[in-house]
Amino acid sequence: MSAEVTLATKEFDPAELLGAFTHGLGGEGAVVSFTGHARGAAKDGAAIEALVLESYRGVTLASMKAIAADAMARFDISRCRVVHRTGRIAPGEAIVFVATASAHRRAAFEAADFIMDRLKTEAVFWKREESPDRKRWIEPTSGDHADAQRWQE
Amino acid sequence: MSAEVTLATKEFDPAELLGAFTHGLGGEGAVVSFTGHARGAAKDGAAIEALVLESYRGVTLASMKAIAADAMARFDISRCRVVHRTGRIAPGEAIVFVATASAHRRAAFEAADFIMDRLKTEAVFWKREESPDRKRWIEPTSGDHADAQRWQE
Amino acid sequence: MLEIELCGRLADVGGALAQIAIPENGCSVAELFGLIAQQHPALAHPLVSGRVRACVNETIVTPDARVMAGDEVALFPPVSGG
Amino acid sequence: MLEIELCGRLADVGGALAQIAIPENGCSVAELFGLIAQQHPALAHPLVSGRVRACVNETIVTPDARVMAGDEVALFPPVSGG
Repeated sequence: MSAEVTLATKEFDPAELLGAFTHGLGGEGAVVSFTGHARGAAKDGAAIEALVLESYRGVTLASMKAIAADAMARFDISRCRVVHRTGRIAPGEAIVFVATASAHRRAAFEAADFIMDRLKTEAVFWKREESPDRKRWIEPTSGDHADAQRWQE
Repeated sequence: MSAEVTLATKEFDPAELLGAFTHGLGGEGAVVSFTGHARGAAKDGAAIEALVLESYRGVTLASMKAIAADAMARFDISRCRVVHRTGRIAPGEAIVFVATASAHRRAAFEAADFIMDRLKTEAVFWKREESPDRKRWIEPTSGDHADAQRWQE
Repeated sequence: MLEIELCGRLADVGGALAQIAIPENGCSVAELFGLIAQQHPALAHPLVSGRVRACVNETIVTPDARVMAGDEVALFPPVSGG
Repeated sequence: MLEIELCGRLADVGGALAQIAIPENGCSVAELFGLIAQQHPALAHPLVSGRVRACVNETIVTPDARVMAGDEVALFPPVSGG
């Protein structure tokens, strides 16, 4: 039973992370990964030069660890890996990587889904899209809140 | 919009597949992967020497392609990748890899989940666990059928 | 004679291939199942389970489909990938 | 004086740091919000939205928590990772 959580200040490679995660398995049958990539265009189609994520001291990492621990407690998973970028992220680069491992696939799927929903609404980041002529703060959408709400029973 | 589907006769590396899939993205924000690994022990705890998957001529690959095409039609995903082993698989080796990409994460999660449920119950494979003193055929469990049933509306 | 491939666990019961005598002008898959059960009694039990499907020339077919000498016929017990 | 870090979009309104005069024996977070609104009127609007949380010494706290000079205080607008 282990959760490994990292706040990354530089670009990371999701394939490498999946490789390392898989390498560390102890016989689990199911591995799910999610990677979120920075988009090159805003919802209105305007080009985005960079996504900038701000974090706050130890609180951001602690919020990520709390979410991972919740997932470990709630789902029948044996391992999870969470990596989240902070700072300036170019379009196409990975923002977040989540991997989960379990004996049977349902738990791995649900745990990864849960972790992402929680990261979207509760992880301590503030993000903005920057283009040459504007910057725009991004908050969780009503869809993100509805997704997170699914896990409340 | 593309689905790439492969029946693999040799060991493959899920991390490498995720890397190639990610490399081919065209700005999608969300990537989900699933990897199923062969287990080293049967449900009753007995050691398994190998999982053996039989396939049948072109029908197996056609069944995988039909499932991938259904997922492309049903969910708002732009790409998917499905790789499935056939033949003799040692414990720990990957049996199946599925990756999906979409603008928003819900579609990628659901499509990967759907593809796995369908592969479990509809892909044309017959599998058996082999140990020195016995071989045991594995059919979809009632849980697998219930999972697949979730997608019938 | 029709040569039928037995897939998965069916091969444990009947060998990898079964030779079945069928009418010269062919028969339906349902009739074929009856002939197999007669000529290879060990296969009767799985065939009456209703869970075995026939594949003819690389297409899974319904019981009313017809088979002829020269067709590539296989019997599929329940499948499971992943 | 208490130095308060303004996170995310709040820094657009009030700069990265706000200096707030507070009572010598400290005050509650709710009272602090009132003092900030008085002393930095540009921050009044986001603070009354009910969506800003206070973080004191690296812990997110409720409005009845107390703050003192020397505490590390930050204001968090709605967060969003991923």
